[in-house]
Parts: sequence; structure tokens; C-alpha cells
Amino acid sequence: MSKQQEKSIGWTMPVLAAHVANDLEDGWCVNLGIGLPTLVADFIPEGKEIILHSENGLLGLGPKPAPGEEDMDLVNAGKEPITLEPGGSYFSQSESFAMIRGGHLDAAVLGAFQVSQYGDLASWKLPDKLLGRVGGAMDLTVGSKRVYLFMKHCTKTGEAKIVEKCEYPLTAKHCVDRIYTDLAIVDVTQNGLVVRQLAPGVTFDYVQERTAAPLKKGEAVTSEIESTGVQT
Amino acid sequence: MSKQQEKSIGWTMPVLAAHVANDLEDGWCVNLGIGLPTLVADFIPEGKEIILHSENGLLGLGPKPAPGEEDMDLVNAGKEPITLEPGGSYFSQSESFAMIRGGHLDAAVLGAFQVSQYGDLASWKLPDKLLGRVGGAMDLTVGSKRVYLFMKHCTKTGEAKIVEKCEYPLTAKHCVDRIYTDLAIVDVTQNGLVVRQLAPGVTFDYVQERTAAPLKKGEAVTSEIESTGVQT
Amino acid sequence: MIDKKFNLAEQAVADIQDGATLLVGGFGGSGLPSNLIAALTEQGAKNLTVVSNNIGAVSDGVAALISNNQVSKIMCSFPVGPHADDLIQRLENGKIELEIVPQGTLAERIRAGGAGIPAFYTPTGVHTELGEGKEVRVFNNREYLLEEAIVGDYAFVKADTADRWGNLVYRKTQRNFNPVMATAAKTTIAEVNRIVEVGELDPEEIITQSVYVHRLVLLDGVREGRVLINE
Amino acid sequence: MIDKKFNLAEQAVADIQDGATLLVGGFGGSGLPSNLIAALTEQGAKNLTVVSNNIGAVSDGVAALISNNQVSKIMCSFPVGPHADDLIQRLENGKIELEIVPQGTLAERIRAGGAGIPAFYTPTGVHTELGEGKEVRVFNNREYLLEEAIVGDYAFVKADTADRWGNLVYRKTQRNFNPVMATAAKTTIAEVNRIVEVGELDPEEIITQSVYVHRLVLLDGVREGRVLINE
Repeated sequence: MSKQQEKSIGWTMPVLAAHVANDLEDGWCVNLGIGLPTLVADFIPEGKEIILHSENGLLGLGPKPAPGEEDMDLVNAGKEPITLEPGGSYFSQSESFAMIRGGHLDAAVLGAFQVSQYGDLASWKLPDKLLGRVGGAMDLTVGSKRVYLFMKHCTKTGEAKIVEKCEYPLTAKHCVDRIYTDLAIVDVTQNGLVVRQLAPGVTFDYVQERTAAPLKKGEAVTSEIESTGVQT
Repeated sequence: MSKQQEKSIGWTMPVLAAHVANDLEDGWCVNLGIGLPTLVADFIPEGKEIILHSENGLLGLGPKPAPGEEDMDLVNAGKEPITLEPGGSYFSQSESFAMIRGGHLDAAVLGAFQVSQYGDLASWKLPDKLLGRVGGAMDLTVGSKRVYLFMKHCTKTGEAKIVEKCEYPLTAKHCVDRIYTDLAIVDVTQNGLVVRQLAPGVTFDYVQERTAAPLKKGEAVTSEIESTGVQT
Repeated sequence: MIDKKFNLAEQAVADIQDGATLLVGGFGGSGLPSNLIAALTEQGAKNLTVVSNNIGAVSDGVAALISNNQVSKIMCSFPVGPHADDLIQRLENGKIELEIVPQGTLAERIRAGGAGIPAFYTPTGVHTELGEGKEVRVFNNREYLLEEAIVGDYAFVKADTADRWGNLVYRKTQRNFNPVMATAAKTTIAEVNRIVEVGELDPEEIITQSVYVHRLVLLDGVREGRVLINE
Repeated sequence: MIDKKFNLAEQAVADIQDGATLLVGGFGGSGLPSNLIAALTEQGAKNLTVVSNNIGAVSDGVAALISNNQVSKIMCSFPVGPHADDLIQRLENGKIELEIVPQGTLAERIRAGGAGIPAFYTPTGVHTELGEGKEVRVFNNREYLLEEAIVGDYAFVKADTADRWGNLVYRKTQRNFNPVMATAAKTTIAEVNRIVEVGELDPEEIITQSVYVHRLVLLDGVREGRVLINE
């Protein structure tokens, strides 16, 4: 299961971010995790109002400020200067996590170290590290109405990140709803992992070889294979 | 224990309110219960800053507004129009009771149906009534740093309100610190009920006869009796 | 585009079904969503469980739903007042069940419902009639009661100003139970005196964030009655 | 007359004893009471238990107390960052004990401490390493962990503006952990950019009520450093 991936194959991260952004619904309140997931903000389609939440106590996260306009009292969960959209508001951390844990966020888009076929997530601590960085990850995964992962399909060394059972310390069990990777979009369902969409030029078998848990073909994938006659 | 009380004897309620006001310390945050205890606000000495709390979500309660100046969005816990002092602020009921229960009020001055020699309080429901009116009484009594009662020594029919054991439904156990009545000021101590001060012309025995629990003489009462030679 | 505005209170309450749990803000008449209550009396849903602090203080509050025989259970801290006669009558003949909850416990149970906390311990009510049957547990040598969260199907709240997103700003003690109830219902409906453009509310002063509000009803200046009189 | 102002940060922190539990607001450098921390490094109290969300994000935060060997226990959600080397070294040689707490649980435990709630149940951390050894209980078919309140002997908070009574107003995301920590300590010390007359703050906009703040330190415009740079 440690297959190297060709550099040129699959979606680039910005294109993948656009896929995520496209799936967010008008009016949703969404938390984008620190790092890669923040890319999604740049691809929200015109005319769709997505209210971004930042767990340090802000709704209505806007883009980065212009150079020289940074305000140290206005930062995101990654402690980077940001701006506030019209309609945005400030609140405390306890109010912010009441909002998260209380189920008021429509979706959280998060990074991952490992995700299991049952939607268990490991994202806060590597087994060989002394320290983990849990931050708000456990609250976001148990509280958000939908948890989407935004991640590379494999590690830098080619190890599968989608696995039968997480070996790394868990963030939460049964919490992930959908996995967006450079190779495919995979739903976590009661019937197991179902590939919803393949990146252009990527076959089902190619994804399965780089996944350490059994995948199923979703309806759209099956019909595309049938219509194009492309071997998977 | 059902001795009628002479109408003219003891402190009037306004004078008693002045005694309470005098015992509140500069800078204290105090909740005055609905009804009689609200009198205390009128007797806070000049130069002493007492911040009054209203459990519907307000700190810095001011006096009643002038006629015609009532604002229906600015009411006290008795749902009467009031004003806000400079320095005052508004907050929600959940924040208000977090403040109360969290021990942030220096004192609550409350009414009572009965109080026991151990400081158990009954103040929310009469045994013969279908309904009680608990409101914030239970929270105020468990949360405030000090609970002072402000009440008539006996009921209208001459029954003692200070008793060995409350017969009426309890508000909280072991919560009362001091009892202000028209006849005396009584501390609830680990050694029982101690009379701290007698109203002018009222003897210790007179109070004891109208109290259904044993009273002790406090230091000030003892020394006054000794210096004046008045029989108790 | 987000737009939570309903033109009429009747439309905003139209889908409330028999048996729903309803949180109603207000402290007496202050911050009372009386127009939503009036619309619900016309709509007629029955067997409602109503959670509200005061019952009977004013005629156009929860008392109106009780008199209209729409309520089967009440949770409140203060079930008395000049308009409580119909409640008392229905309690006596067993048509309504009453759960008296200390005010702070009521507020905290609702907060817990909105904050994803299923239960918590509180010192309030220990060794009282209202604590009977509840789990008692000792922490640091003091006794506490276990209390469970309250979640509503609907919340009726009243605020002064909203924007299109549903952010709310209150006026003075109008806040009372409104901000906490707004967080604790599947569908929160707010009646407001005015709706401003997104961006007009001071982000430091927004008390109920947009995410908590699902429907907005703008008072038309005729039906709102009690509030504008005092402005 | 109420006056909570101390002329120097050194005076406001002078009585902090060895072994005290200290809550420190801020999220990275935003809303960080760095002048109080600096004063405490000079004051020198040892064996402190420090509760703060981020450790190591900035050099003038809790990291300064760690490097100065004043800390024996840390409770935080994010113990990593460019200035965490001294923490890691002291963890490895057993000089510091670390309790990692999920951020929302940390905030809620502190809120509980300020609100008189000794313990509560939360879904966060169930079936994880951070939930090990904690009581698990089922409500409505879901598992929850029991979490206990955190109360500090002292809280260090940062706000933008105060009045003489101790009311606090924050600026933007400066709020973070500051309002909740202010409620949960026996003695709350606030460093602020300005102090205005009582009555000058908008009563609708006060976030931390006067009752929660015991001492105020006005930044003198020289030592405050990081904040005014960005104004």
C-alpha cells in the first residue's frame, strides 16, 4: 500500500479547493481548518454566501488584509492577520466553542493524518511526537453537522492515509462524512467508503491501490466508466 | 410563640433598610430581592458605591424613572421600570445567573417566609398554595457570598418566622448569614442565632418570645445591657 | 443569497406542529415576542411544551397560548401573576403539566442545549422540593444536582434590530432570555423592530450571531404595539 | 469609591505566591497580557500552574514564564510553536507536567469555573487519548465525558478599554479567552490600553462586567509594545 504517486496526476490543491467550495451550500456557516483547508475560501463561487467561522471567536472571516493593513487584534485560528466581512461579528472562545459543540456549524473542512473506513479521524498527534496540537479539532469533529477532510491522498512517503483502522491517536470516532483528496472524492457511508468522483485521468483501481481500506464505486463513477468505456 | 407585636415598637422598615445599607461595604455588588428589600437602595450612604445587580440581566441598577420617562425595555427583576447608573451594563439571563451562581455577588438581601436556626431558608412557596414562585431565589441563596434577610420578625398573625426547623418548602439549606427584622439584627453562626443589635426599646426577652428558636446575646447586646442596666 | 425575512408572522410560524417544544423569550413584557405568540394562537398548534420564565405576568405572553388551550406542559420559574388564572385552572383539572425550574437552572439548561452540553451539575435546588428525584453528587465536599439540557423545536425571540443574515442586537434589558433561547432551538424565529443592511450593525455589539437565527419577522409598526409605545 | 487601578504592573502582581494557579488570556499574541507576564517574570513566583490556550506561539507569552523556570504545570490545547523549545526540554526532564485539553473543553471548563458549575458532560474527546481515565456517560444514546471546572487564583487578561469600576471592552479578536478567564479567578488583573470615566462605556457594549475585574493596570504607551504598533 506504499505506492508512489506520479507528480502530475490528479487535482491540484487549488482545483480540489474549488470542488469543496462548490459543494458548500448558500448560507452555510463553515469552519476551515488551519493550513490547506483555508484555500477553500478563495474559491467560493460568486453569489454564494458562505459565512466562515474562526474558532478564536469570529464569524464572517474575510480575506487577508493588504500589506501594511494588518491588525494584530484581528487574527484567524492560525494566528494570521485577516479581515472581517460585512455582517461579521466577534465573540469569546467559550461562545465560539458553544457554537461549534452545539451543532451550529454546517460544515468543518479539516486536514487529516489518517481516516478510517468508518470515518474515524486521526489529525492531532503523530505517534512519534512528544506533543500533539489538538486545538479545536476534537470539538469541530464532534460538533459540526458535516466533517469534510481536505488532504493529499497519501503521505509524502507514499503511505495510504485512508486506512481500515487508524493507528495514530484519534481525534474522534465516526465523525468524517466526506474525504476530498487530489485523486478522488470519497463519501464515508454506512456501507463503507464510496468513491463519488475521480480526478481526471485517475482510475478507480489507481485510487484503490493507494487506499488501505476497501473502496466502492459510487453511482456517478460507475456511470462514467460505463459511458466512456475506460478500464478501471 | 404567637405573640402579637405592638405596632409602635421596633424599627420601621425604612430605618431597618438604612441599617442594611449601612452594613454594605463600599464597592460591593449586591442583589436586592423583589419587594421590601428594594427599600435598601434608597438608603445607601453618600459616597459609598454599591453596584446593584438585577437578575434579569443588569448591573448598576438606578432609581425609578420620573413619571413619563419609563422605558419598557429597562425593567428590574420585579418587572418595574427602572434606570441604569453610569457604569452599568446589560447582559443575558444566562450570564446573569452565571454571575450569581459563580459567587460574584458580595451579598443578596432577600425576603423570607421562614428561616431556621441553622440558616435554612423558606421563601418561595407557602405550604397551602398550589404554586410557588421560585424565580432566582434558589440561585441567589446558593451563589451569593452573603445572604441577608430583610423581613418582619413575625407574620401578620403574630407567628414567629425564625424557627428551629422550617416547615415550609426550602429555598436552600444553611444559606442565611444575617437576619434584619423590625426588632433585631440576628447573625446565623456556627454557635446558633446571635442577636447582634436590638431595636430601640426592644428587650432581648421580647425578641426571644417572638422567636421559635433559641437566641444568644451578642457582644454588643451584652455590653449595652450591662452599661444601661436595662433588664432583659 | 441569505435572506431570512418572512413577510408575516403567520408565515414564520406556519409549520409549527402539534406537540412541538417551544422556547419563548421575554421577562414579563420586556423582550416578549408577542406578535409571534399572537400568530401562533391564530395558527392553532396544540399540545405544545412551552419553556418560558414568566407565565401570567402579561396577557399577550404565554398566557394567551394557555387560554387558547394550546399548551400541555409548561417549564418556568415564575408561574404566577395577574394573568395566571387560566394556568391555575388547567393545572387543577390536569390539562397542563407544570415543571417549576429555578431561574438560573432554567437559563443554564437552555444554554447547555445550545452549547452541546447534555447535562451539568449545579448547587441550586439541592435539598429542596425542586431537586427531588434528581441525582445528587459531591464535588469538593459540596452537593450538586445533575440537570439536563433543554432543546426546543422552535424558539420565539424578540430583538430590536437585525440584519439580513440574522444577526441580532437587543435594547437594554430586552435581552433577558432571548439570546440564550436563540441558541437552543432547531428553528429560531425572531421578531424585530427593524432590519438593516448587512454590515450596518457594529460587529462588537452583535449579541446573537447570524448562525442562531433562522427566520426574521419585521414588526410593521401597527401590530408591534407594546414596544414602540415606550421608545 | 471604587478604584481598581494600580500604577504599575509590578504592584498588581506583587502578591502572587508560589504554587498559585494562573489563567492567562490571549490567542498567540492577540489579546495577550504580556506586560503582566513580564511583571511576573520579575516578581519570580514559582511552581505556578498556568492555564492558557497557546504555549510557545510568542516569546512574551507563557513561554517567558517557562523559560524563567516559574511553571510546574501547564494546561493548554496547543503546546507547540516557535517558542516551545524550553517547554519541550522541561517536559523531557520532568520539570513540567502537561495536560493537553481540547480547546472547547478548556474554554468550557473555565466558563464552568466562573459560573458555579462544578462539572459538565461534553462529547469532545470521547474514545481518544485525552479522554482516558475520565467518566463516560450516555445521554440520549450518545457518549459524553465528565469534565470538571477550572478556577484560577489569578487571571491575567488584556482588554482595550476599562472604566474605574473595572468594566472591560475588547477590540476585535482580542476577546478570545479573556472574557471567560476574567470570570473564573479569585483575583482578575486586567491590562488595558486606556481607562475612561465611569459612564463613558456603552452599557450595551461592555463585555466583561465590573464585578469580574479586581485590578487594572493602564499600559503607559511605552511598555505596551505589540498592541499599539498595529493600531
